[in-house]
Amino acid sequence: MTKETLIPLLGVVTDIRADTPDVKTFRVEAPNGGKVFEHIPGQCAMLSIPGAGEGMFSITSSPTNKEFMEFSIKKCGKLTSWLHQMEVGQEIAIRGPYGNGFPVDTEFQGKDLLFIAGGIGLAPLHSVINYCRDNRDKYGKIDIVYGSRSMDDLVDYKEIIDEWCAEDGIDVYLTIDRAQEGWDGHVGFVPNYVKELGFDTNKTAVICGPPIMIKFTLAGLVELGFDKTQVYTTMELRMKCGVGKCGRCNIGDKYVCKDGPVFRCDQLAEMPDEY
Amino acid sequence: MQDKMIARAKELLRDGAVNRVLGWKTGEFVYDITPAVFTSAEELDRDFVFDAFTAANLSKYLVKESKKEGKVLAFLKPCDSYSFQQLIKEHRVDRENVYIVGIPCEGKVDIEALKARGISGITAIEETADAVTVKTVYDEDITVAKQDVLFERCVNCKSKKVVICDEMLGENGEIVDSDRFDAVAKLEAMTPDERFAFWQNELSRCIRCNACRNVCPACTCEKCVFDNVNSGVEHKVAANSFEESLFHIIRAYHVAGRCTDCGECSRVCPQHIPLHLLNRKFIKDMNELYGEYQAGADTETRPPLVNFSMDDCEPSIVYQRGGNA
Amino acid sequence: MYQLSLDNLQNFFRQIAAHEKLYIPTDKDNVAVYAEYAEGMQLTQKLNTNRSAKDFFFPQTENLYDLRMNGKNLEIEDTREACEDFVVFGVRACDVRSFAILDKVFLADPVDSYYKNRREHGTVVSLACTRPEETCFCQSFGIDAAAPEGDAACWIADGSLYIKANTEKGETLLSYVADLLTESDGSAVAAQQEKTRQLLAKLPLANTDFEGMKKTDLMAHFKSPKWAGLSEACLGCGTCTFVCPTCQCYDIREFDTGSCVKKFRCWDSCMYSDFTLMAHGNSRNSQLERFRQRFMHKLVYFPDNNDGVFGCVGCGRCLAKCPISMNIVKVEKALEVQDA
Amino acid sequence: MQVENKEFKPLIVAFCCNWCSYAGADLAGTNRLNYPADVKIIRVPCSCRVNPMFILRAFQRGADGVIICGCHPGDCHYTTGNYYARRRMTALFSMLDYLGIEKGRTRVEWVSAAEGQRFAETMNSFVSTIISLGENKRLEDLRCKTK
Repeated sequence: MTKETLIPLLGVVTDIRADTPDVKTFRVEAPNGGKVFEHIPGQCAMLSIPGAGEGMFSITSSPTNKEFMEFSIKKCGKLTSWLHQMEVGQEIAIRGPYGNGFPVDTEFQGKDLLFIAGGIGLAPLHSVINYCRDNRDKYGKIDIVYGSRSMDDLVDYKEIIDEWCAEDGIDVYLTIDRAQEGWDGHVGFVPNYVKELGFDTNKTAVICGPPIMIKFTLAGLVELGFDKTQVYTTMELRMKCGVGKCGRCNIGDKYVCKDGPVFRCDQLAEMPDEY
Repeated sequence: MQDKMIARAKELLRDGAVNRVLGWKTGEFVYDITPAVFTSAEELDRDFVFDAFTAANLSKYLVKESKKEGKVLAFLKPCDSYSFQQLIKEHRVDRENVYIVGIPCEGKVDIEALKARGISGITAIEETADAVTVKTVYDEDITVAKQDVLFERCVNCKSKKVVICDEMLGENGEIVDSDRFDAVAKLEAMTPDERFAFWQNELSRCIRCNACRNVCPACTCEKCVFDNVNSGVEHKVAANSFEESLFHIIRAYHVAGRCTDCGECSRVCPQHIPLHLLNRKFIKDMNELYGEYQAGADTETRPPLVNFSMDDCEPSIVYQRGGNA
Repeated sequence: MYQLSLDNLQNFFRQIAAHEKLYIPTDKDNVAVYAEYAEGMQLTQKLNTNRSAKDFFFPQTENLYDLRMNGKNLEIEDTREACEDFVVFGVRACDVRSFAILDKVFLADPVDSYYKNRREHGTVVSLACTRPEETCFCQSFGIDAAAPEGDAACWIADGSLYIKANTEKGETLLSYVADLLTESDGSAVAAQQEKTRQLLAKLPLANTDFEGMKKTDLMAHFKSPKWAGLSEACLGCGTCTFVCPTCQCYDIREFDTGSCVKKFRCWDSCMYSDFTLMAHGNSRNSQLERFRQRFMHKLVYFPDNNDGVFGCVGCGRCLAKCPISMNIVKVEKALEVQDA
Repeated sequence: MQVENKEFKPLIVAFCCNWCSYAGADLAGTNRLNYPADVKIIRVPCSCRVNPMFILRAFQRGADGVIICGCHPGDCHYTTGNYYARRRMTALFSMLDYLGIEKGRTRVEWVSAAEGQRFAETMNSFVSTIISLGENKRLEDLRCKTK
């Protein structure tokens, strides 16, 4: 972790990709090349720009990537608007990594994995999916269900089609909310699609997306016979310090920035409903 | 008076004229009284209190309470009635949802003033018409004249008259000739350097807890400029003397012409900053420059800062009078 | 234990101040405040300072670092100033214990270096209470106001100051004033402690028992119907938070000076409506939820994470300062009734 | 006693109403009338657009004096805006005076679109007042003065 917990390090934006009309992916490297710090899948970093503020973003690249980190960021506020305007070569302040990350080396090992994402919710899962692809022998079958409002809003569409779909042992199911021209795939909301697909219950599931989507997808999985201990999700809340001290992301006896953002759904059920 | 109030509240509840009662609730040690809503006769009998320590102005709660289902009974002291009437003027409360029982007030005792006399370890306080007797764990039995331990706002009471009510319990009082502007005049008579030193000392104690703002019955903005992240002044802390001044000037300015001088800001300040002296300065200025005006005294007249006259004085008058350059 | 005549108190302060910055509680504008010792400054007779002592280690505002942007280049500058050794004299037992609670937060991994730095440079000299107030309930948390902790502890009895070092820092402090001190058997202290403890037992809140909170589980407290009534009068100001010696939530903000952006941290209050406000919404929209968070944190969440230690020391400041007199004791009593 | 400081270059913020005073400033410019370059003009729709916060913020950001210029009373483009501004500024200036801020650091002047000469004279006189008052020390934010 950044040695001084509150003082950031410098990072340079070396590549910017426009994924969708409102999502861009930023590649960040240390000023002298290489990664600013190491991380595990599911962890976050605090990015800041003077004058625009500071915000917590999940690291979308896999830790197996040794050259850079990537962040897929949706434009929705002051800081993210600023980030969307910047150009390659921009230096930004970055500190982290924060959070617990996914249990990729423990609970996930040897399991069949089911990833379910909605919209920009793919960002935190992107890291763990690619980590699993890079350590293919450690995990069983991988299923990915991903949905978005429209075809244009599917983040990393090219990578999904060219790489994920092409790989053996990975099944990708895409869906969009409303039918549109040029789309011959599934149309409908993610929770319903998951129920239609009717997965085996011997899998470990990971959900990320808007709160409402998480809620209904979890209910759908439970309907299919999944136990809450088999389902993981990752949350976001207002955070300032990232190290469990400023008190902002405190829910029950947990701090989302330190004890989360990854929670198993049975843990969530025991926490006050304040997220 | 407390018994009369409870009896009347019970009657109104029983008759269905109101479905709840806004009043004051007893605490742990006589003086720590909390505003509360009562819904039953039992609650009233058990917890309702009205004594020398029921100082909180209940009007601000009516902004929210009057929007709820059914009619609420509110007991308003003279000060509170001014605040309430001002809120009516600003269309912040639904008058028809509030049943007001006016209650006379002879001033409230400031526990801090009692403690400033070295009284501590209070176990009981007994009240008579013009004195309070305090018992302490140090086996003391101290009697103090009420007049000596009243809140500043009560010492300089401007009016004992309830200006708006549906009924009055007890006899309504009259507007009082007060010396409330004397302290302001005293400051005005100082040199600017002295005034600057005075306010620096006072305002430097501010911890920016926002109690003065949040308690103020005139501060009813949905979103305060000091909470708005886009205002550029939303900082949560008075980092230096500039921000202290900024906050308190703007706070007082924003209620200028609407402040009824109820004194809640000074009452709640944990750092004992005489905030009412800022508000009173505005009131005094406007009285002198634009004619006597008492916010909350009626619902028709226009407050001085949303009004004008062709022959108003020029702002430079500020630098011409006083003569303490 | 050592003894020093109160006639020598100014010499005592003077000699300490010659070595390190010394802060003592003194009277200013009718209340007690900590102030840097200056010649002739008198120790307050009041029980405790208006504000808590947490400022010494966790100030209301502090600069973290500066950011300067020049085109695409960014410069990050650590602007913290070197911290000098300092002594805080006259800290009451409750406030001394509050430091242990703040330690649990700021010294837990990852360590907050800003806090740690101050903590290492500070020497805490406590002072036993002799005239507790009705708002005091430190005994509910196992704190003995007559035997305070701290690097060194002091008692004032029969015209003398008694002092005892508890740590190495305390010993160092005593070495500054060694020539003023004489050995004492501490019998005057023991007598005074006895008297204070009798007074403490007579306080109105003497029997407040927070342990009962632990009988009910977290979610039952969270879902208690009592919160609505308890929070209905809450104004949503930050008074309780800011006078509290153990409240530690903070905000990190920035101030644009025109030439650089200063990142600073400042106290924040979970009672404020924007505490959890995000671009897409707020997870605690009502004052009920915010009010509940503050007390749940102190009485349930904090003990859950810290071996049963409550996030309150019973200093009574919030009882005295809350504009509407709603406080942790009333909350505890209401929740307790629900359990019964 | 203020020591005359030849080095002192005051920073003056002038809020000028769009319809009269800003045009007056324009006229002063086209007529090549001199007034100090220390005056930074901010155009506002009407003098009553000036929120007291603007004035305080100007001081925070390093202004040594703030002047508000609007149409002459009775000539407001919006009929009555400047009448309200007159009361508001009177109240604010009085409060600043009450807090011990030097008299004269703030001013209100009415300047019409035809009064280029008056605009220049007003600015000259205000700048000299501020120079005699010296740097703004009582409403400054030290953070904004560090490099």
